[in-house]
Amino acid sequence: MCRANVIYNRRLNDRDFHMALRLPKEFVDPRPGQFVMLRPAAPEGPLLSRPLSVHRFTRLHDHVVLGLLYRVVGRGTAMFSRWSSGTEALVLGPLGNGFRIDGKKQEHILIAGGMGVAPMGYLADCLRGRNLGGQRMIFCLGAKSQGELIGLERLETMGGRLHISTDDGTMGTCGTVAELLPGILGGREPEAVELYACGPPGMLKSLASSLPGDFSCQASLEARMACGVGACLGCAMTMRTDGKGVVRKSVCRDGPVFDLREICWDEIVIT
Amino acid sequence: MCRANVIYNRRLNDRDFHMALRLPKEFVDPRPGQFVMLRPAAPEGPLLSRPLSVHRFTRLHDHVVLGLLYRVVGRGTAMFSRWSSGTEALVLGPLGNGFRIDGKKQEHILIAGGMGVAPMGYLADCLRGRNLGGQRMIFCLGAKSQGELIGLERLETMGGRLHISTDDGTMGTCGTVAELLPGILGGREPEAVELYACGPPGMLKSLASSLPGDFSCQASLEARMACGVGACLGCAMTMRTDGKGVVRKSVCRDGPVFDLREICWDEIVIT
Amino acid sequence: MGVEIGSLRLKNPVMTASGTFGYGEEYAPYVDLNRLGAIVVKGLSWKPRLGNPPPRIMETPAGMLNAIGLQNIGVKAFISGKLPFLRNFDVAVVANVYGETVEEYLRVCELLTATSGIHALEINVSCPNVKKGGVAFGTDPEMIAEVTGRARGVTDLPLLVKLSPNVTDITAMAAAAESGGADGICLINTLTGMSVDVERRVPHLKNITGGLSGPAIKPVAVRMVWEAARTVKIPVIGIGGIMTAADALEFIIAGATAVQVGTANFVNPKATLEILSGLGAYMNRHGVGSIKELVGSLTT
Amino acid sequence: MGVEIGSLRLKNPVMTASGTFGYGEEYAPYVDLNRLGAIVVKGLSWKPRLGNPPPRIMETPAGMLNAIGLQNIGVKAFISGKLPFLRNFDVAVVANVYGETVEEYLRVCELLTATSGIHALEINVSCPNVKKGGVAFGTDPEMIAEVTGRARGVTDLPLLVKLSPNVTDITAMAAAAESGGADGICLINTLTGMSVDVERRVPHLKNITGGLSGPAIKPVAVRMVWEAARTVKIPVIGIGGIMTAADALEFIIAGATAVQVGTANFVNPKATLEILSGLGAYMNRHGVGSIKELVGSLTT
Ligand SMILES: Cc1cc2nc3c(=O)[nH]c(=O)nc-3n(C[C@H](O)[C@H](O)[C@H](O)COP(=O)(O)OP(=O)(O)OC[C@H]3O[C@@H](n4cnc5c(N)ncnc54)[C@H](O)[C@@H]3O)c2cc1C
Ligand SMILES: Cc1cc2nc3c(=O)[nH]c(=O)nc-3n(C[C@H](O)[C@H](O)[C@H](O)COP(=O)(O)OP(=O)(O)OC[C@H]3O[C@@H](n4cnc5c(N)ncnc54)[C@H](O)[C@@H]3O)c2cc1C
Ligand SMILES: Cc1cc2nc3c(=O)[nH]c(=O)nc-3n(C[C@H](O)[C@H](O)[C@H](O)COP(=O)(O)O)c2cc1C
Ligand SMILES: Cc1cc2nc3c(=O)[nH]c(=O)nc-3n(C[C@H](O)[C@H](O)[C@H](O)COP(=O)(O)O)c2cc1C
Ligand code: FES
Ligand code: FES
Repeated sequence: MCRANVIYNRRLNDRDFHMALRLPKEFVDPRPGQFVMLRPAAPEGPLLSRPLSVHRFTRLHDHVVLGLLYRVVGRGTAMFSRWSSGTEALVLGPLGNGFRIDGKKQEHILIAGGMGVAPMGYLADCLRGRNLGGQRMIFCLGAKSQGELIGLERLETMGGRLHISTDDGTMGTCGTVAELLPGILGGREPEAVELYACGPPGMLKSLASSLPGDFSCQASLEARMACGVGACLGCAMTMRTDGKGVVRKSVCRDGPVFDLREICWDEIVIT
Repeated sequence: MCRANVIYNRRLNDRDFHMALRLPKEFVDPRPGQFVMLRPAAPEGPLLSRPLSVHRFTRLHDHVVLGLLYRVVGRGTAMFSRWSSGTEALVLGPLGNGFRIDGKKQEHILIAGGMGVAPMGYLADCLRGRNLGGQRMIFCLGAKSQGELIGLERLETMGGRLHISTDDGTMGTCGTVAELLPGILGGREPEAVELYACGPPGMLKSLASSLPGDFSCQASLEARMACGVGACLGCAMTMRTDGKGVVRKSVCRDGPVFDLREICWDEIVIT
Repeated sequence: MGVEIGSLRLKNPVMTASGTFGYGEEYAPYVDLNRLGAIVVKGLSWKPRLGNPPPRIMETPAGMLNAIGLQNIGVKAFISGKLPFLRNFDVAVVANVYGETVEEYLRVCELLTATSGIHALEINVSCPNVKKGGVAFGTDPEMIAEVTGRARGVTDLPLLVKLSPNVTDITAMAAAAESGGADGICLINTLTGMSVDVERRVPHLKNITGGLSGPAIKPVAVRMVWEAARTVKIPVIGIGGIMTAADALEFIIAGATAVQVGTANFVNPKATLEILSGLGAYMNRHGVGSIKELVGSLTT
Repeated sequence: MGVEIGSLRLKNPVMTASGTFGYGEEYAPYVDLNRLGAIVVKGLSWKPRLGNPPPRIMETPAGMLNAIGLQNIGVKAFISGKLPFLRNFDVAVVANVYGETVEEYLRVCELLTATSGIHALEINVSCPNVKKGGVAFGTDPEMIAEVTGRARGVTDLPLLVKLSPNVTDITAMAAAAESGGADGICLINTLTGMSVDVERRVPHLKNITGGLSGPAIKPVAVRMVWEAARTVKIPVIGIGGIMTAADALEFIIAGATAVQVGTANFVNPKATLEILSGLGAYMNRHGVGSIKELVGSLTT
């Protein structure tokens, strides 16, 4: 648990914010796909910390800067949105197993629905930072409407190709991001591409069903969390095992990134 | 319940603060000795509002300004101390029966121990405002030490005589404010003077026992409160009745100002 | 928004909870009493009661403890001094009834039944802060059935029985009240709790223990309402930590026909009215024509 | 700071609560396990358990609901896979034991007794999230006495019994555990609660109901510890919403010999250590030489 200070907390649209936190240099470098548990330092607000993905990360001389992208959906995120420069926070992390990066792949397809763009920003940074520039990044971004397509400017500067879909057709293809996939994958070899996805469960589920059988996809899942470290077993997700059985894994410790094909959708609440 | 905005929230010393709130003009003029119930507008912080006395009050063209003086003693007041200019709050009030002002009295003796100075500031303003200038005000102020003697500058400009005591003798007489009383009352007629007191229960109790039998004193009491309006019966204090029996009165609705001689000290926790 | 509990017709399901709204007059400056579903007044006993010595309340995390000890002016003074004010309003008045003995309960019920302006009785067999009656009755199904049955015998007013959550099996208590002839069950009263001043090593309440109310207890209350509503056929009235319309809806969807708002009044005197308008907004948003469609609509 | 519970010697009274500290290793990066009074591991059953389907947790006002359903790797995998790590530390390890039947409890107890590195057993007759065993046993004094007595017969390890607060009379349960031969009583486990997603009209937990923990339940827990400590002669271990040293002191002053910290670990992984240092600071400030002087020091 380390103390952090809000550097800025900018509103991006009706309900999305970008927050930068200053953390002590002891905070270790996150891997892409990892997350933190965030709460206020003041003894107010909800009991439990809230999980947020690492969206950006910069190591400076005597401190580090953690960038978070979040959407106001309830009490905790509404409280975050009231923070201002200087507000003290507590951060536990980085937590979880992030995305696996396979240097041998030629193309990296990053698929984000809605707030799913949060971990993808940092994944893109890492892919670029690891000199995988020669290899191509392809971004598939989906949102309800144009106003909610966040992080666009940054991804545009990354040099990858950008596919966009909106539910209402206000930008890009009209439809969900999962519908973009077949078009993109057409003609590509499973061995040559790596897929990464993050987004609401409904999107991941349709992604799973539209994914050709020989492609795999690393998907970052969300679950309500209490501890974030594997101690409470509250964030369990049901996964298929090879032997056709099921097993319960902790999203915080065994994930949040799982093989999309492992997920047992019967027990996931699609909202 | 009305919405208020913090105008400023100044630290006076280690644990005391002066806060000014901007309130809509519908807020009615308080009587001296009345109080408000205060809580944050954001759904954070302790469940219950906290009672604070009206310390200052100014009616302006399109709004009013409420001044509060408070000491950080626990969770609620610690939260108040973190508020800054612009913070939204909710205020219920003015509540309770304040001090009775008898225009026929020639001298008004205002006795405050510690934070007891909060209501006394507004009482002094009102006494002056009611053109009781011809009559004299006498202030008896007690505190732990000089650093905690707050509101001094303002009272000095009021034109009344000022008696000061500190527990550690760092300013004025060494001792408690109750010990000042016999000296001040000596030679004065009960009919000519009115006494008003506010302070910790221990101080009020010793005041009660050092008060000559023919003097009465209006004392403002404190009790833990939930509603502030007489509905919960949580703030009950045991009072003596004429017929030697006891009755339970609500500090919020029947008080907070009571005749010092009515109070049944057996049931009051002296901390 | 109208709901029925036996022959009691409420214009909406939002009532105030006993002991948290005084005799109505305390909140009249803040709330148009005509708009409430019902006002449940502070517990009434035959004789006036001084209540417990102070301190009587203490805040706890998301809750509060109280040990008022049923301080009240007595049923006669209520009828002569407080009821006339309430008669000015077009609102159902429910009298919360308490006795140290079954006989005292019955006397209070009889007198209130003979009085105009009382729309229902709520038998309080669940106060944790009194030595006799109260929760001592409310943890024993036979006593609940007896008090309810005998009250039923002396009144033709709608009869509600308010239950205590401090029991192993709330369904047994609910069934006992139903068998005794209750028209509705109110739950929950407060959970018994305690809080210690560690600096002075004394309890925060003079009474040592007190009743826990507020948001902290809501999950327990919702669970008990859900269990009770599946057990009895008479309406259940949900109480416990309701601060917002969403809280009220949790109870209604779990099976409550109406709700009572307690501690929330202290925090926000207009809580009842804001809950009411929030219920209306929810019904519009979800295309729900009658609140009754929501009662027990939980899909499990 | 040392305390004794039967023959179990703890270097200080701050333990972790079962199910909130994993198998110790999860929190080892944050907490020097050597400094803890004891580690109580996640509930162990004979066979591995999948636990309940998700969603399993939900936050509530100042608390949380959980319906983990005793997911665990089974006692054998614990002994081979998790215990070796814990043996590296100089800390008392307490195994929380669960069974669907009395026989299953006994088998788990026997195996753990035959294993080195286990310092005490904690019989969980209070889990609200399982169909058999758990709270079904913990609400019946005869079952408590039977499970305890038979466990006593198969182990010479210090035997703790963890009780449920979902009962009318906690003192009867505490007395039953004592009569069965327990060396200490742990209370409380979680209160059964429920929470509703009003937009979708479904329970937030797949299991419908869950166990309520966290600060919200502290007043109920302190009250039960106080009642139990006045009833039994064996030590009582206080649990429920302890976040700070002041919270721990409430329990100790009310009669607890030691405390367990649960939900607080989630909020602040260093909670146990901060509580420990806070206890030390309190003792210095109040001139208390031994924590035992504080146990049950409440003046009423
Ligand atoms: C590994 C991980 C990474 C995440 N990264 C981001 C991110 O970068 N940006 C972002 O906006 N959101 C992210 N989320 C979702 C975010 O945690 C929730 O939106 C947030 O917890 C909601 O809290 P609340 O108090 O505003 O909502 P409420 O609905 O009031 O919260 C109630 C409870 O449910 C939990 N909860 C509600 N929604 C979710 C959810 N979708 N996932 C997990 N728990 C939930 C809360 O944590 C809390 O315990 C992430 C979730 C996980 C698990
Ligand atoms: C009519 C009235 C007027 C007051 N005016 C002032 C004022 O002008 N300035 C000021 O500094 N203080 C004043 N007080 C005292 C002030 O209300 C308490 O200091 C404050 O409530 C403490 O809250 P807390 O959360 O910081 O403390 P905590 O101890 O954490 O509070 C716990 C609970 O106890 C109550 N409580 C604690 N101490 C007191 C107390 N002394 N009196 C009443 N309730 C208490 C709190 O309201 C809360 O419900 C007044 C009290 C009353 C009754
Ligand atoms: C200060 C106070 C006084 C109460 N007095 C009574 C009472 O006289 N009779 C009664 O049946 N319940 C009484 N209750 C219980 C409430 O009516 C209600 O059942 C309980 O507080 C739970 O609801 P809440 O969480 O909304 O407050 C009282 C509660 C409080 C907080
Ligand atoms: C997620 C979770 C899992 C739990 N698992 C167990 C368990 O396996 N066995 C047990 O006896 N108690 C279990 N408990 C109960 C706790 O040990 C403790 O009694 C309860 O949470 C109250 O303490 P707290 O408020 O400090 O959390 C669990 C509690 C939580 C929150
Ligand atoms: S959040 Fe506790 S195990 Fe994952
Ligand atoms: S605070 Fe509720 S009656 Fe005084």
